[in-house]
Amino acid sequence: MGLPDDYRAMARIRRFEERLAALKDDGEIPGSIHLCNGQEAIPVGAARALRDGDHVTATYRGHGWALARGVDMAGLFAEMMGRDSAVNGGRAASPYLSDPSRWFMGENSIVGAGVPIATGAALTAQRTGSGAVSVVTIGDGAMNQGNVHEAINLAAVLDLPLVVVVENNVYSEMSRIEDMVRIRQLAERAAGYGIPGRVVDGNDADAVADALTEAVTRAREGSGPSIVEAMTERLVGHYSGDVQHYRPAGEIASAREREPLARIRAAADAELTARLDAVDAEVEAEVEAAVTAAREVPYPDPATVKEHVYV
Amino acid sequence: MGLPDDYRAMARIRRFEERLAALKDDGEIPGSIHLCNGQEAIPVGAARALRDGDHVTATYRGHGWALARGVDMAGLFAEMMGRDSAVNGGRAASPYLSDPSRWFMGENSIVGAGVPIATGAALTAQRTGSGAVSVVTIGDGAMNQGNVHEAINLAAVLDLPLVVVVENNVYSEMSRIEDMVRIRQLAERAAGYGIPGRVVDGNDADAVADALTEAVTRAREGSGPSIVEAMTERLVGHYSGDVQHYRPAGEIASAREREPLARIRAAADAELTARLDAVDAEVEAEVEAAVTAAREVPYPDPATVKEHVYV
Amino acid sequence: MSESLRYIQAVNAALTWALDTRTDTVYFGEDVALPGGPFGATKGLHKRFGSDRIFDTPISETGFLGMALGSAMTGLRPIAEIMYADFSFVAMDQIVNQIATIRYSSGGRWKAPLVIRMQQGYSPGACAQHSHSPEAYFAHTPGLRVALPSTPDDAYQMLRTAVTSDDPVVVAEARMLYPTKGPVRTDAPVEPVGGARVVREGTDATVVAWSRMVPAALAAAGTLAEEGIETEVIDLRWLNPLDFDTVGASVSRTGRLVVAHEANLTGGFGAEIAARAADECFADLRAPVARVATPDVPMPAAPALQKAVVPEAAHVVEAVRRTVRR
Amino acid sequence: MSESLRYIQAVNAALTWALDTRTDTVYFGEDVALPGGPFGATKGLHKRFGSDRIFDTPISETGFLGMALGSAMTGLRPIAEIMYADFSFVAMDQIVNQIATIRYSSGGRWKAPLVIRMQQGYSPGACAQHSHSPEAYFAHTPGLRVALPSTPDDAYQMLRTAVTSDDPVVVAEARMLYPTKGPVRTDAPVEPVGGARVVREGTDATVVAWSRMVPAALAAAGTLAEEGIETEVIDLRWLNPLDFDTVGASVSRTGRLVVAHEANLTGGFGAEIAARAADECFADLRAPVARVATPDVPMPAAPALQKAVVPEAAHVVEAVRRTVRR
Ligand SMILES: Cc1ncc(C[n+]2csc(CCOP(=O)(O)OP(=O)(O)O)c2C)c(N)n1
Ligand SMILES: Cc1ncc(C[n+]2csc(CCOP(=O)(O)OP(=O)(O)O)c2C)c(N)n1
Ligand SMILES: [Mg+2]
Ligand SMILES: [Mg+2]
Repeated sequence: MGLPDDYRAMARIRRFEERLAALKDDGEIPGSIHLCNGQEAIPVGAARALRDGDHVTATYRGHGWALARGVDMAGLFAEMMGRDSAVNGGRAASPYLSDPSRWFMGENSIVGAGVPIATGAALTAQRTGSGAVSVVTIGDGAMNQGNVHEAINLAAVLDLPLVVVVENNVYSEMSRIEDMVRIRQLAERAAGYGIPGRVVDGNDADAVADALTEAVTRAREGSGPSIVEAMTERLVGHYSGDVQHYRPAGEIASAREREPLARIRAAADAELTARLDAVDAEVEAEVEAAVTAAREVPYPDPATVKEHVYV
Repeated sequence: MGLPDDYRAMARIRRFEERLAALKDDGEIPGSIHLCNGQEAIPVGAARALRDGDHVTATYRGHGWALARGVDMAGLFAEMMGRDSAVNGGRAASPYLSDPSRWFMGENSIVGAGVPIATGAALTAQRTGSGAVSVVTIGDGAMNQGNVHEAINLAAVLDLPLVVVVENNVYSEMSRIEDMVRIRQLAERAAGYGIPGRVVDGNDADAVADALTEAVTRAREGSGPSIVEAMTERLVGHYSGDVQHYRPAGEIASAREREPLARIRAAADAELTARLDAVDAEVEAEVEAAVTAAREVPYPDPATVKEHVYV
Repeated sequence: MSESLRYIQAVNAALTWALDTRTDTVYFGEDVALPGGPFGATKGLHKRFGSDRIFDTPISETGFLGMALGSAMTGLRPIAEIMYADFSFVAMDQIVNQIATIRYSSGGRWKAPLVIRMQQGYSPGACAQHSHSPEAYFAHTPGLRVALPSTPDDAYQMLRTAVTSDDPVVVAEARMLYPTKGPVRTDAPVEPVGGARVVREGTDATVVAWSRMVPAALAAAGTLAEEGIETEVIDLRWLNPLDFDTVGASVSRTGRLVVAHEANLTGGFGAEIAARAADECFADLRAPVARVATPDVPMPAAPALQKAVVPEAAHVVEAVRRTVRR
Repeated sequence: MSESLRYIQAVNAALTWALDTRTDTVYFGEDVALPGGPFGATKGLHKRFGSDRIFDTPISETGFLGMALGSAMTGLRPIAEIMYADFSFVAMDQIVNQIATIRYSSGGRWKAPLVIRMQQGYSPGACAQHSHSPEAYFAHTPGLRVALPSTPDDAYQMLRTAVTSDDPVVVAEARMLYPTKGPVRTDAPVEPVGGARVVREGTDATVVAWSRMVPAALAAAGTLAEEGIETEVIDLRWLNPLDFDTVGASVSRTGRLVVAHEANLTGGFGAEIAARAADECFADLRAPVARVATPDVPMPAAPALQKAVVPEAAHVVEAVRRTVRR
């Protein structure tokens, strides 16, 4: 692992999101989208700590997690285009998609609701002795939702193999986290559940991988859940169409210097730069091919609309 | 304050609950009742830190708080008898009664639900500059309910004059708190909200009064909420009819040595003992008079059943 | 073979059957394991099946209903207990936005074979927060199956059906019926989901009821028979799937319909039955469709007031009389 | 005097009026203060009224709806915003067990003059968790007033009414109607709670609708008129208090009833209207009562699928035709 694999994995996510934004502007994406530009190092670093069979539960900002865990890129585009994709047949779209074949429990567009669900995947792992771990990612603002509190304590009491990743990107929609809690780091809450809490640089895939490996190993060994708070920044709006009038001047510009891809680029010598350029070109081609393939996917047949309400 | 006033205040509660249990056995109380025998020092100590206009929100186990805050004893008996009491006209009964004239926001029979409501009383105090404080009491088990988490953080962020009293009586219904959290003291969670948390001997009215005075003063000064965890023990079942098969042999017996009234009795010299005996006699008379008065209250008129759904 | 059991014992028997015959089941909730449940529904289960299969949770309904969903999605068959139906409101998001939705929204890629067991209804002296009959909220939520057993046998059969269903099922029992005793076919094959039942045949009027109102409706039918009014009583049993065919067929014979439930009148599921009849049975109806329900008030605690609002057999008798006279 | 405003601007105007004329009002919710709300409903309010009167909360709906209740009980007149109606499910306990109940259960000793403002309904591409129309859950909960404005003027008038009401009011706006423009009587006196409105007179059939289905019903009436079918359209406006008199009077003239709403069919509030008609208007009804609603599926995100389930004017046209032909 490590470079340039991580770079490629992150570039895939970045390019996917950028392309998605363009498709949205072109009217090819019906619903609203929540992009993770700038946060790519978190799913990519986390993925390094995971293996097949480990479940991931995410939020509406979960495209990066889906890609990092191997969900088909063309399928994701097609799903978000409202087409009859192999992912969820167009029923879920951008904020609620899932893929059992990649153990991707799904995004969720109810803040915090994924944590109790992820706790359930951890329960299954524990009761069946599968050795699997359940990772759930939420945002900073979600830490103030009751469902997260209940689920983390529940997982702690039952020693469930759960890892809660808090992607602290400073904002919940248009509000700053410092206005929503009276603590410095959200990981401080771990002590209140009697579990480990750790803060990492969420723009450094290696740091994320290390923290997740520690937390995942602990969970696999049956020592219970933990919280990893990954500090990062949003390079784009909360959702498509967010004009970000609430962000101080220069904030995004300076964030661009700290974001994971720019960092690698900044530290790269000529030889590496050349390799990264090559990776970018390949990623660009992969993404374009995925968009082309997605456009081939037909729209869902209205006659099927009542299917799948029940088994 | 202090002895024998506290003794009297606690004895009133104890005797009230004992008499209530007897009335329940005699079939005079229709619904189930949740008694606070053994926990009397908490409301009594807390009341010393409060003044008129300060709101109190409690749980179904809140008879002691109602009495400590001056709600009419006969009215409470009548309410629980299902009579047309001046308290709530028989609509609330034992687990959900309230009295605005005594700033008693009410009990609540949904675990934790009183904390958000108490936060609202604190908001009013803050916005109107009334200088009032809002005190809410919950049990140990309630700390795992999402509503409590959300409300405490909300109060912390808004610097609301709220004091959360956690009556840790070891059990939530039939489950031990040590099986429901992975921490030693529930007050440890205060740090996760960036507010003070303190543990006190809940069987010592002076200790409770001191802790509450500190927390209430802080709140009144605009420095925000805090948590006071009062350690205590239930001398009776969770509710009327709880046979307590789940409690280890001898647990209640040893608790009887630590409970607030027994303590004072144990430390009392002959002179004090005589005074306390006199207090007991007066309390006994007061409670009997209240029961008699309550029995005079008619049952509610069925014709009024649809009144008060709306203003 | 059939045993005579109380309703609550039938629940216990069904849960024993579930944990015994289906190794993928787990049972959790508050005070269910060591204590055996506040009503004894899980008595003896922990002793027999151990902490791997049945365990106590913190007071975190949202947390453990979400846990039920996630474990059902990944291979378990959880049965989660909500002690009182009233407490389902603290976990409504997991029920409505998560449990009911995941299968459809994923395009059928996940299933959620789980049971949410609860008990509902008023009881003398219980306050508004312990008296709800929330079945209409669940029946208005596509993706959920909704079962309301009214007899010990159905408490057993329908709960077993719920456990074997691959869809999420809310089983709402009737607390007031827990002491009632009746024959339970403990060796019957597991029934498929759904199906209303004609529990008394009659020619003059159809009464559709569920849960506690079924015995009330049967008692009413007895009284009415003495007056020469033959009432057909249908135990709806399942609100989802809704077996309206059985209702329609009955109304086509009787021409008169009364719906009875304990939940508040306005927006109660009785409205759905009446609405279907007003559409599908229009030609057959010979009288206005009557509803018997608790009027639109939160449940008062005082029995003197409860008596003034809680529907009983007498209300059904009165409604059928009115309907037949038209 | 009347201004031409968009629906969302009318909401903003009503909130400005509330904070300006009632010093006891406070407004809170997520991203409502500095950001001005995700849809701009609270634009400019923080600048004008300051943090004492309008402030942002953490993502804690249960916490801040409970805060609304407690502050209303103690003298404030809070307006709490739930960003999407779908999120009300995370706070359902505070709505059903607390806010709706406190006045009754206390014997009238407390009141809860608060407003829960939300917006509801599907929109193209929105998933099931952002498309709910939960009005039936609220209308089945005694103690709550339920308002669903369908025009800019009602968005203004009904929200002002809600703010001045001494009972808790859920105001559920129609997100899809936010851009629609219309005259708003900004100087009209504040109306009392309740009241349905006949928005088009007709003799052949009555269509009862609310929220987004009102403009759809009016469009349908226009189409039907071309066929010589005169449709009376009633905007129900308030589900609680329910003004059935207006509905009944209309049905007594037309003899035919169609109810239209976007919420799922089964257990939707349309069932209540149909049930009342099947009882109170039985003698007047000359055809089966028809309901137009979203079939019983969670809302799919793909527009191609949404089009197959979301009710529009064409569905109303078709239902009225069927009804009139009978
Ligand atoms: C229960 C609930 N409340 C409110 C919302 C609206 N909402 C969607 S995303 C969001 C902000 C979440 O912030 P955070 O948890 O920090 O995640 P981020 O968007 O920054 O990744 C809010 C308030 C929601 N989806 N669910
Ligand atoms: C939301 C909710 N879940 C469950 C219950 C049932 N219940 C009533 S009291 C109780 C135990 C509460 O324990 P604790 O908070 O320690 O308070 P205590 O009874 O010990 O005073 C439970 C689970 C409830 N009333 N509300
Ligand atoms: Mg964030
Ligand atoms: Mg306790």
